[in-house]
Amino acid sequence: MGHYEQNPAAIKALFRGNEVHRDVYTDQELYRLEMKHLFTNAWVFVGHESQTPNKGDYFSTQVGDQPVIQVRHSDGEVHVLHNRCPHKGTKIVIDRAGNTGKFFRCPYHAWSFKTDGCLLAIPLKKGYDNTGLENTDNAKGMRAVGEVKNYRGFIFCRLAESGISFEDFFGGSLSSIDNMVDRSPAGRLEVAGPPLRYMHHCNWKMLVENQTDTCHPMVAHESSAGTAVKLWKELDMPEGTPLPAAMEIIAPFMSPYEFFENMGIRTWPNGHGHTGVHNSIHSNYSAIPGYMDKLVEAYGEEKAKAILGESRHNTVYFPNIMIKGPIQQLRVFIPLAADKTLVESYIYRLVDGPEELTARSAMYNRMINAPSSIVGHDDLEMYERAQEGLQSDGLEWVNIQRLYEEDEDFSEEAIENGTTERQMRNQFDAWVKFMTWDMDVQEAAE
Amino acid sequence: MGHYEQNPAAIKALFRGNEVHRDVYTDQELYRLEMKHLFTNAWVFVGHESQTPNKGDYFSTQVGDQPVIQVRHSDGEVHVLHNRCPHKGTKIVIDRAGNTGKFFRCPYHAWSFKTDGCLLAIPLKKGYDNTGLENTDNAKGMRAVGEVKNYRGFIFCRLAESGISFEDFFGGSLSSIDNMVDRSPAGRLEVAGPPLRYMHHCNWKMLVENQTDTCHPMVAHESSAGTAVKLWKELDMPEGTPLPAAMEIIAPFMSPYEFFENMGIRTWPNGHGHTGVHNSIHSNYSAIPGYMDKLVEAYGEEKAKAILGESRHNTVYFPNIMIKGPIQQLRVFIPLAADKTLVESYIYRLVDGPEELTARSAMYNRMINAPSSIVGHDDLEMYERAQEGLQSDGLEWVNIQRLYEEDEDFSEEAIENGTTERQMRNQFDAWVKFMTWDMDVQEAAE
Amino acid sequence: MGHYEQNPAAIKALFRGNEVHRDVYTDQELYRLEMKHLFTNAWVFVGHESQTPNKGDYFSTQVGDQPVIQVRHSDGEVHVLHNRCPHKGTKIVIDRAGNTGKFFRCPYHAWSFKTDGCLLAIPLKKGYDNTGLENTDNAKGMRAVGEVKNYRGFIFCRLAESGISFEDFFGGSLSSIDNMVDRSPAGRLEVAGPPLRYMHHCNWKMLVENQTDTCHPMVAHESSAGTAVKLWKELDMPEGTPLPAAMEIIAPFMSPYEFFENMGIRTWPNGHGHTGVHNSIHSNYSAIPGYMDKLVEAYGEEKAKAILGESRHNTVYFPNIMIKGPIQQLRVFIPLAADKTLVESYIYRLVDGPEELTARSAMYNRMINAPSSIVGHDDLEMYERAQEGLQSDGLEWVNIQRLYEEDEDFSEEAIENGTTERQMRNQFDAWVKFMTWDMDVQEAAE
Amino acid sequence: MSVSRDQLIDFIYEEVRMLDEGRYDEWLALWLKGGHYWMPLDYKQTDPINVTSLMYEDLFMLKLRVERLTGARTFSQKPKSRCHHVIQRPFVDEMNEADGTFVTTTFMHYVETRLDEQFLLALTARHEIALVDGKLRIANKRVDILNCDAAFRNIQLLP
Amino acid sequence: MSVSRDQLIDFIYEEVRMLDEGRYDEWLALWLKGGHYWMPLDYKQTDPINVTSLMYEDLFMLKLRVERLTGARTFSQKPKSRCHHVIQRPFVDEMNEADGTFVTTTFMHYVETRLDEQFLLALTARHEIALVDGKLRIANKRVDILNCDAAFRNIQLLP
Amino acid sequence: MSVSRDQLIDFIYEEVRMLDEGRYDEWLALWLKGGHYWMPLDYKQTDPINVTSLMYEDLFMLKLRVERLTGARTFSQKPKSRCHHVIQRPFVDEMNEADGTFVTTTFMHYVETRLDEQFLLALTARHEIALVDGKLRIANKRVDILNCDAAFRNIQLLP
Ligand code: FES
Ligand code: FES
Ligand code: FES
Ligand SMILES: [Fe+3]
Ligand SMILES: [Fe+3]
Ligand SMILES: [Fe+3]
Repeated sequence: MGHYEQNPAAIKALFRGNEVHRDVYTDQELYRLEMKHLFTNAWVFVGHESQTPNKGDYFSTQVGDQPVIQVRHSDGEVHVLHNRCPHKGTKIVIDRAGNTGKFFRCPYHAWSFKTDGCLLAIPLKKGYDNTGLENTDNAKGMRAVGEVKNYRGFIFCRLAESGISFEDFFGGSLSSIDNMVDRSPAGRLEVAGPPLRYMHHCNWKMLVENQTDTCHPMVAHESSAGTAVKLWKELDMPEGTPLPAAMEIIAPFMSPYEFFENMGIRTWPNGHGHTGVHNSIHSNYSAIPGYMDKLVEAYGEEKAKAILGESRHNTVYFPNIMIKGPIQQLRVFIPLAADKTLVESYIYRLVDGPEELTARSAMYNRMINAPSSIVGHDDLEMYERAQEGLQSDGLEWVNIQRLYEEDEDFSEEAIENGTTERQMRNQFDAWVKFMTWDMDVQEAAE
Repeated sequence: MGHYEQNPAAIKALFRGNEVHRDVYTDQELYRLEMKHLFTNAWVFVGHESQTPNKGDYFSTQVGDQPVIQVRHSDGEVHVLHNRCPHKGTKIVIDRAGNTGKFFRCPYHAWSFKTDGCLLAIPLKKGYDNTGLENTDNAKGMRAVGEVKNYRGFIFCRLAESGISFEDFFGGSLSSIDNMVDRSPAGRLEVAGPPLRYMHHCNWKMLVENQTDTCHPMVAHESSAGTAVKLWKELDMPEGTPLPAAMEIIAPFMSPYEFFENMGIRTWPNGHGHTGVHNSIHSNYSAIPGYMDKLVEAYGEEKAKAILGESRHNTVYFPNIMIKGPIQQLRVFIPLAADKTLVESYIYRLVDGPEELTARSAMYNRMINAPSSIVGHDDLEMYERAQEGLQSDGLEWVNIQRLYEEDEDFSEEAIENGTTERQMRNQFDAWVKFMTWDMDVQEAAE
Repeated sequence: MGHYEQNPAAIKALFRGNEVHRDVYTDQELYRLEMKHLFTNAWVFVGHESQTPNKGDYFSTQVGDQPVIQVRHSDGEVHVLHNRCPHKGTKIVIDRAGNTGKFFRCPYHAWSFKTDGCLLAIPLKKGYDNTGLENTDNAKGMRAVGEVKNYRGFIFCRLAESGISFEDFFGGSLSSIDNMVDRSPAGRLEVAGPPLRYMHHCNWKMLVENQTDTCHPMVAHESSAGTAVKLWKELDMPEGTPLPAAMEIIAPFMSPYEFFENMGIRTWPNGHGHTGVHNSIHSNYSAIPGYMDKLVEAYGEEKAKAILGESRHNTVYFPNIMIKGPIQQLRVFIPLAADKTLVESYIYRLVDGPEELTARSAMYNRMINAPSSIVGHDDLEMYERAQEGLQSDGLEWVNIQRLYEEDEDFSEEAIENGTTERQMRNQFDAWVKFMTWDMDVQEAAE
Repeated sequence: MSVSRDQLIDFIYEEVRMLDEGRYDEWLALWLKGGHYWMPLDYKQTDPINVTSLMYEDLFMLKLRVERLTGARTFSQKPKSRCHHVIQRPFVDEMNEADGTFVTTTFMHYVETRLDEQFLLALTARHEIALVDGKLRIANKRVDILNCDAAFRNIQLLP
Repeated sequence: MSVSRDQLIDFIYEEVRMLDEGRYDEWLALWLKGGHYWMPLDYKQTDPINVTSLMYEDLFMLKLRVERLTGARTFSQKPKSRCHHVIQRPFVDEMNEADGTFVTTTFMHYVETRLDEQFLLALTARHEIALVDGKLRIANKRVDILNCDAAFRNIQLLP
Repeated sequence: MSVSRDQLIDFIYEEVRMLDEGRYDEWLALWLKGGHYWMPLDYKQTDPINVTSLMYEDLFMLKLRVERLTGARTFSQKPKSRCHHVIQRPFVDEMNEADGTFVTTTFMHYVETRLDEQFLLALTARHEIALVDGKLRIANKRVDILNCDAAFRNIQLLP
């Protein structure tokens, strides 16, 4: 494979429908192009509004490799600003969260900015008289990202000034967020504590693909889930003893292939999709007394039943997050390099919902997604072994062909057997689309 | 921005007079070109002769990214040699300083060299009879740098065989070194102990620019200097209690903008310049009893007064050192990568001067420039935040426009308001000049 | 020096017969090309068959930068497979050694493979019906390397599908392996314990060249060997006291130049060669009672004498191993980067030989080649000083001219004075040959 | 029967040694039913239940964790990890002779290694100890990692 | 009143704990006026005055250092650093019962962390302790960093 | 004359201090003839003779090692390395009053530095100690590095 910059043809050649070239996981130039094109033209998750509930509250994070600040402006709206002082580039804040009051103040020379980024003041301003500062972008203040959308509390942004709209980008996939939020009788979520932060020495896409990889749990997680089932058996509890919460969570990982086949997988255009169309490993969690009543009260019986009727497993929002509606979890796969990915796993509280559900989410999060999780250990092991194995020139193509069909059309929503790798193919279809989104344009321009 | 090798036009385009493109701080290719062109064609500081007082004394350091040895040759002169054995490249010495006696001896195969680099002997020399070794550069010994200048004890060198002369390069800026050395009644300085070694994950130019950045102390250092002033007030000492030395040093950092405006800034051609033309934060240090008398004795009253009349703050010698005459300090900003800079901070003793001044220099050095300094902490914080912030594509230009004027002419010495960023612009004018110094030539040659 | 990819002329220009350009040691692009061309087209050492004695035994290592598995197949033969799952690239095993039973099973989705790499089974195989999986290389299983040769227990492989034959590549140099193995009355060796693993921040070729660098021991190792001799003298033992084993090993490092000149050096085509043609630092080890008798018994007197008559010092098998016949040691110089090399030092037991010889090998290994060895310390010091020194632009060529002659012909075996650097030149002759082996071809193809 | 400060200190030294030497059965036997091994995710975290922790495990989960380490298909433990503690002398913060409960605080370093990788964690462990049938037992154990909110790769054994 | 070896040892353990738990007022209260916290720059440095040190601070400077840590505009401490010591049992090198002065030497590791970065320093601390009004106090403290002449980034808290 | 647990523990603290302070003559004087300093290459290695170790040195080799450090042409020690231990309180595993032999186990961290580089090793040291002429002496010392099978660069002083 040659070099990819300004070479859409070479990028398109990396995905052949049934397989993908290993360079997409190992090539650092492709990583940089992902940041410059894919993460600039797609809608990317920033944070949850409950992380910045009050005016002046900020939360610093990154979109792709771009440092940004999510901040609650004086008008009550959530804004997303580039975390870069227009004077000499100093990051305005680096703590993960805080409250900046009515304005940001750069610590280096005290230029200050309203919480929407507009320049507020420059000390000894007269030093710029007749210098033409007013004609520079620097004088405009902290630049905002291209576009921001607050969808039911979840903040997304598009870095590019113009491009695809939020609605066109996500389309029907928003139903998963809806279901997660609807599980709150108040129709609102609140973040519950800080996220787990789990470092992986592998490419970010391996983690995203794993979210709909239904053929690995019973294999990769046999040592944790399988041993749990065995130990529980050995305890030989009396008939009908209710499973402890931990067992409710971990036991389903050992479900047979048939179970996962029947779960079903749905794909949406632009790389989104989810497992657990019909049921999932989250389907059989014990009910929390009184919760259903609250929902009925809030939504009426039919809708309440419909809400809990859904037990979608993992919904991937392309490019780099996954949510679990039934346990109000969101995981962000932050790309740091071709071979380095930081995973942050958040949980949310159902406003007016039972605290028992928050406790379940917290237990799930630490049991399955912590750096100290006996389940996570084997996932990381697989990713990092693959990152190293892909260095092999013995075979340069990664196979994503399970239940593959000729000329698959990803522009239409589809529901398939729960073990298909179609969603991985769907992601690469979108990957090519947004990687080359403005390349052709730029090419033409030259 | 494209690629810069052999592309003088692209390099010139990085500096627009009032702003500079962030690539100069973040691009690793530009770093390599700085080493190959700027640090090769400019005169760069090596060390002080008192670090190698006796014949055979050596001091190993680097000029740009080139490992060199400063050594006192048998003729009493200080030589600067490439630290590279002509046989197989082994570094001849790697300890920071020592005495090698009459000759260097490579530890690998014992080739030996006079302290001016000339080949002295090769064991079992007959093994090279009729091999043509004598026709190779290797047989010449350890190569010396292009040119060396010992200016009043300070050793500078130009790596390139030919180029601008020492006098043309520094011109009037040498007056700052003169003033620092003249403060010794004997007209000589001696290094006082080893330097502080402070690692910064930022570009070297950020540190150099900071040396004449007079709008940051009262902001960035409020937590140290401001708190010091507050605590001292709280002690509520009787009227006229003399400030302790520590307060004399730190309190002036909180001076108002007017103070820094009135200090004045002077720029010289080729990127040199200094703050504190009329007075500075060093102006009000208490006098040391008997010191003035000694100076008068040595220089006569008029010159003595003139010497102490100067209280220049920071003098930048482009590309990468700064000196403080009034406290005999020199700081080297050693570029290790586009985003990595090692700062070494030396202090000097005034030969025949009062030891109290050495103590003051030592106190200043540890209070302000140590990795454990509460002042240094905030400077490093700014630099490293900027290095990260410049990754932002939201704004690609760094502003250096304070008191900027159209068509500034840096070929003439100038004195301006102490808060101007002209000296930063002066540095980039010189940066372009020496970055492209031999590119055009080479281009032509092709 | 420009860029080297697909540029055989530039690569040939790096070696001038009497000197070599420093880029061969410092340039990361050249490192990658070494992996892609040199280590792909040459025969490279993998391991010893005794590391995988039983069916299903495996040993994971790397050939160049390619992860491979040495495994004993059910047919009793040793196979070498790419350590890469054909599904998604997961490394099949990462522990250094083990037994996999009758088949390998990938831990991610349980694809399984016979121990010769052939695909055995895929869970839920029907998911691939009519997908065309059977037409992909992935469906073939774990790919084997191009060719494997088990020479008297030592496993070598060529990654490339076709190319030079084992016999043509090694030719007469195999006599050194023969002599090492013949020292076992049974004509067999067995690995004795795990290897030393010693990390060097230098280029791998520096270590290979050092193996026949006979002008460095008395210089670089004076502090260890010289001090040992001195301390032993000071003990002032009675006349004729036998040297302790440690002294037998270390004292000869201080032998005079004449000794090494008379040792002699032999070179073979394709970069192989050895020191100690006539005698060596291993010649005067004390005899082990009864050992000679066993050899006579096994081989007859004449051959037995001939076997022990040889005391070859270091035999280099190009590109990256060295063996010492008299003490059954093998060292692999594993290239990890242009400036990073891992050295693994193995020792072997003589089947049916005296355990005293194994003890001697173990003592030699830890005394001379351990990270904690006082001899190794000075070697690593030289390599790493050279890696840094070669950054100097003062002189770009490394000299390998000792006893050089015009128009040397490396296609013929030759024996010369033991201090010649001819073997280093021989290595670079082969380096150019295999670096450009398929470049020209590819070039033509374009 | 009364318990001395030194006995409590020795108890901690012994407990940690069991972990480093992989004597997990002995170690599990030190625990009282109902005890939890808590490793907070947040600095000075107070709630183990309704926000995420790195670990908050009862005896069943601890047994599972230990049992898994020796499994034939425990892929992340092929090859196995090793761990090592260096602990400062424990502080005995509370001694309630009456009800035989005690609290100690121990500053320690934990090193875990696998293949060519090794990492170090700076830990502060708080042990709740109880005297039961004349034996000292672990009622609860809280292990705070100094940089608990930093990003970690796998932490596979017991810090 | 006499002071035992164990009391001196306990004193050091307690002093270090104050630093790790940020109990700076208590810690400052341990110091005698005129005392200096000295962190040499050079290996086996003998002169704290006329050559550079990393730190050589009297009580005023130590107060300033501590006060600054909590300031609203202490940018290098937004977010805050944390530190942690693991110390080997102190050696009591001198016990001058007569004038109530004592010297201890303590080998220790210091870990400081902020955001995702953490570093470790190998330290040897020499305490000059005096018994004043029945209380042990710090007369002087010298902290030698093993690689004191190496290049460091910020060292923000008290090793 | 009998030996107490505390005397054995103090003996180990003192021995390690000698290494860090470079008091090699004193240190060598602690050794009994015939003793070996063994640093295994393999995890739980049992044979020091017929497989490779990192070190297995008698007094002659140890003297050589120490003597070399001060040589004028010891290039890998120009400049010199420095080392530093932080050890956990030793465990006294065996006390054979009768024949005056003792065994201790000590968990420790070893830091070695040179120029701007520094590394840390997690060690477990096993001392065989004998009481000879009323003095405690080292009969044998085994030092296991936690990641003994990892790739190391130079380890130049005595862990
Ligand atoms: S860099 Fe932000 S105000 Fe100057
Ligand atoms: S490398 Fe210096 S003498 Fe050979
Ligand atoms: S990656 Fe190996 S079976 Fe899927
Ligand atoms: Fe998984
Ligand atoms: Fe500053
Ligand atoms: Fe050698």
